[in-house]
Amino acid sequence: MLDKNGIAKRIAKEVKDGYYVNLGIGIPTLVANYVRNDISVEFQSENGVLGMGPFPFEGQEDADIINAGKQTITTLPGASFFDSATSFAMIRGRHVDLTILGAMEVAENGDIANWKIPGKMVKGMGGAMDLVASAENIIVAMMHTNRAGKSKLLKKCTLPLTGVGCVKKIVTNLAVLEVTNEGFKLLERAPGVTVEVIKRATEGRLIVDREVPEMNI
Amino acid sequence: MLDKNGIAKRIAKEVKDGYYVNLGIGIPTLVANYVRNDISVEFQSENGVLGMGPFPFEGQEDADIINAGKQTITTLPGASFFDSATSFAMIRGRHVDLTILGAMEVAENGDIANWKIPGKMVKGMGGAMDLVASAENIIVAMMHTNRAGKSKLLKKCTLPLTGVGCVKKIVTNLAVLEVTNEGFKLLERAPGVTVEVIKRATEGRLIVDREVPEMNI
Amino acid sequence: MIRKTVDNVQDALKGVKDGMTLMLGGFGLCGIPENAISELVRLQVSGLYCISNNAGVDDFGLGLLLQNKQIKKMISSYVGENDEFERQMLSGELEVELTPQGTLAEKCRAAQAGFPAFYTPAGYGTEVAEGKETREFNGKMYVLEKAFEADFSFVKAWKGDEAGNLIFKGTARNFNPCMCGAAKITVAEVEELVPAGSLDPNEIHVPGIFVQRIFQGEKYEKRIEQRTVRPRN
Amino acid sequence: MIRKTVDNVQDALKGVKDGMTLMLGGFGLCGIPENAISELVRLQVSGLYCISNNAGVDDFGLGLLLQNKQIKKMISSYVGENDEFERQMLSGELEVELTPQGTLAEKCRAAQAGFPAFYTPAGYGTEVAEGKETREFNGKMYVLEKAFEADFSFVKAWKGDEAGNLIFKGTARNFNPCMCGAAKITVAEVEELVPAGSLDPNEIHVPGIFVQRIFQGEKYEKRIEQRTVRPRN
Repeated sequence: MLDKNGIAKRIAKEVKDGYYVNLGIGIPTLVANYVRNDISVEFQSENGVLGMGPFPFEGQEDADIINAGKQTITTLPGASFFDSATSFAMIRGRHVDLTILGAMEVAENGDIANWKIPGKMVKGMGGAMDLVASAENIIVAMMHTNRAGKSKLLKKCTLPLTGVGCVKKIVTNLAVLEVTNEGFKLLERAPGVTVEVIKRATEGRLIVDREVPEMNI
Repeated sequence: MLDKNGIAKRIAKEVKDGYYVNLGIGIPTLVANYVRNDISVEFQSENGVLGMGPFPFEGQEDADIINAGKQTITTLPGASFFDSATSFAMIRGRHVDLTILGAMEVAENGDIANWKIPGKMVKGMGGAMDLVASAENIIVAMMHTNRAGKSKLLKKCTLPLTGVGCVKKIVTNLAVLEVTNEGFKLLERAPGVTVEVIKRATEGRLIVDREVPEMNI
Repeated sequence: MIRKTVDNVQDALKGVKDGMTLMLGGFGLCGIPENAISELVRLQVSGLYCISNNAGVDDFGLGLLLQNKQIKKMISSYVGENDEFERQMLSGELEVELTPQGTLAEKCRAAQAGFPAFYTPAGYGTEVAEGKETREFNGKMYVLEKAFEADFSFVKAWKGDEAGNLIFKGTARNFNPCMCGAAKITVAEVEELVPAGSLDPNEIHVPGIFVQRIFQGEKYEKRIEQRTVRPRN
Repeated sequence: MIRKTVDNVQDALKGVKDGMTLMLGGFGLCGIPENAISELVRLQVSGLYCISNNAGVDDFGLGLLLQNKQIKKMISSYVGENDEFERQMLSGELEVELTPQGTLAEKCRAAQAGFPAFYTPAGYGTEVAEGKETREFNGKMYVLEKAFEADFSFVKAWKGDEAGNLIFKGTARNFNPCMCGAAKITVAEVEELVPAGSLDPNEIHVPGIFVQRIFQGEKYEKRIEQRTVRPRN
């Protein structure tokens, strides 16, 4: 079973040379720490920066240079700043190659819910609806089940949707799954996790059509 | 009767302090020469410059700084360069206060034709269709009649239209006219031109509802 | 050159009235029109409709207007870093219209550029699209979204000149450029106001034609919401 | 940093084939991709659909492709500073689709930004709107125009860096920024190619994400179409 860093580490393997990547808040943010050093990747933040670098050294924070999580950041050589309309032109126009974000629920048809729980304070969708409606390559990073132990991989989402039929891949603490026309196809197991455990934790249709290898992270 | 410079001189009086102005090719270009010195005006050219100045001194031409007529120009303090989409955001978004352009025909309902003569080589509308469809304040500068002596102020345009119901004012070699719901309202006569002469040169409905003063230019 | 300078924030906000729709630039607390917000507080205008990506924190940014109960409705993509916001929203005192961030930016840009409406894929199949027209283009579904209509737009830039030309710094640019010229009157506040001719015409982010009034802000606190650093070693 | 540099114009144009749709930046002869055009001539690709505001003059710019009969169709707002153009058009060898200039720019920007279509007032009630959907918003009529679909976009900038970031000079900017990222592959040629990190991230006009290939052009003639000067005195 993986922890959050494990999930981030596994997802980092999906990041290929030459990719522009948008990372959501939470586990996705950790992915940047595990991307191989020998490939070229640029991180986009929807508030208007491409080519984000690490956090600044203490004392070098600049209030005018933040990421979408409102954290102070730095930029790398080749970076650029731009306005919000241009930022979403990058996203909507499919210039960003990979979007990694968290979710509360994913359905077997690729629907995703990650912005609203009825009855609770709703903070908003931020850029998530633009990201999921536009990206060709969306990976969801999340725990397989919620705190109450209930599956987050469902036949149908119960929460208000963020986008429809858009999720392509899911990496959880238990498994790597692909969203196919037939349902969640199990691609890999987390170290030490059996197919049986994954089956029990998955409410939506799970397809196990071959020997499922253990992740190599 | 006015010559081209006279028309430009009369139109220059319509240019008010604080106006952003787009000048078409031909007589409209001459308007810049007659705008009062004590008011602030900025000229926009749709190829991407605001704050155009005079032509450069010989030897100071820069191939990268031209106007929409492809002429080498200079810029004044406060000028800016921008791309074509932004340029037409200025025009379509009604940030340009006054558009002055030439015409082959204007109809009594404000329709304008100035880009195409069937059977002749058609060069294109350039930015004219955007300008006339968007501007709130459009003045047409033209001769009252064509070379064959036929009126260019018509009941209905005969040539393919550039825009519908958009012209507000017309300044010709004979008169200043306003486009109203009832037709062309005669506001001023050119020096030495009688109402009778204007009537004969105007095919569309001409409204003469008061003593018509002579232009003061 | 058409001069856009006004002497101070009071002159810059002349004409702002109760019940108006305002656009305010910024992302989180980054690049927000601090001086205009302070003056809105001082003016005590109320019943405001505010278009802004976020709603500030309790004691800074739009949070100051919330504390003062001057806002009737927020149109934002992400809110609630702010207890008072949450209280007012849950009690029904405050209306909130949540809009996807890219749609929010483009509704501003559409207003600026004279487009009445546009089709975007964001929000299709979600409650954001409820009651809105949807349409297929090339096998993909889109939602028709309308341009904003606002009375004032308050933006904050780094440098500006007398002609209203603006230059932004870093990610403090964000929504500010899209909001220029997107309301009837655009008011820009800048950290440094320079004479016309001081800025390179190639380097201007927003041409002055989109700005009606410009002034140099008295003071910028530029509060940091999430100070994150890494150790030196 | 994702490197976009290619060694030369030959590498930059790899994959260009007969019958493709190309976007070409520039206004008149100002800001045109001179080196890409020369290479298109050398490659002898034909049956091209060219989206470009103008069509060059007889012996420069797109006129060179016209002389060579490589263009099947021009999509432009203003053409015919060019005898060969006129001859081919009148003889029916060359198709021409005339589009209002602002619509042309926005059809590029829509393709870049992922908008399938937009409503513009330009051309309403004229032959440009024939066969197109029209619609009223707030009492004004608009025409629905579709985003362009192109294979290659050739743009010319002043400076660029290895990451594909671009900066333009003067009015040579024109259509170039709108065409970046508006085709499947965007090829930028620049007068000066600098290492990543040499350009101020605040001063970049087009972020490198919109550019797939960049190279330094060997030579720029930058011909002036209408040399106009005033006397010194």
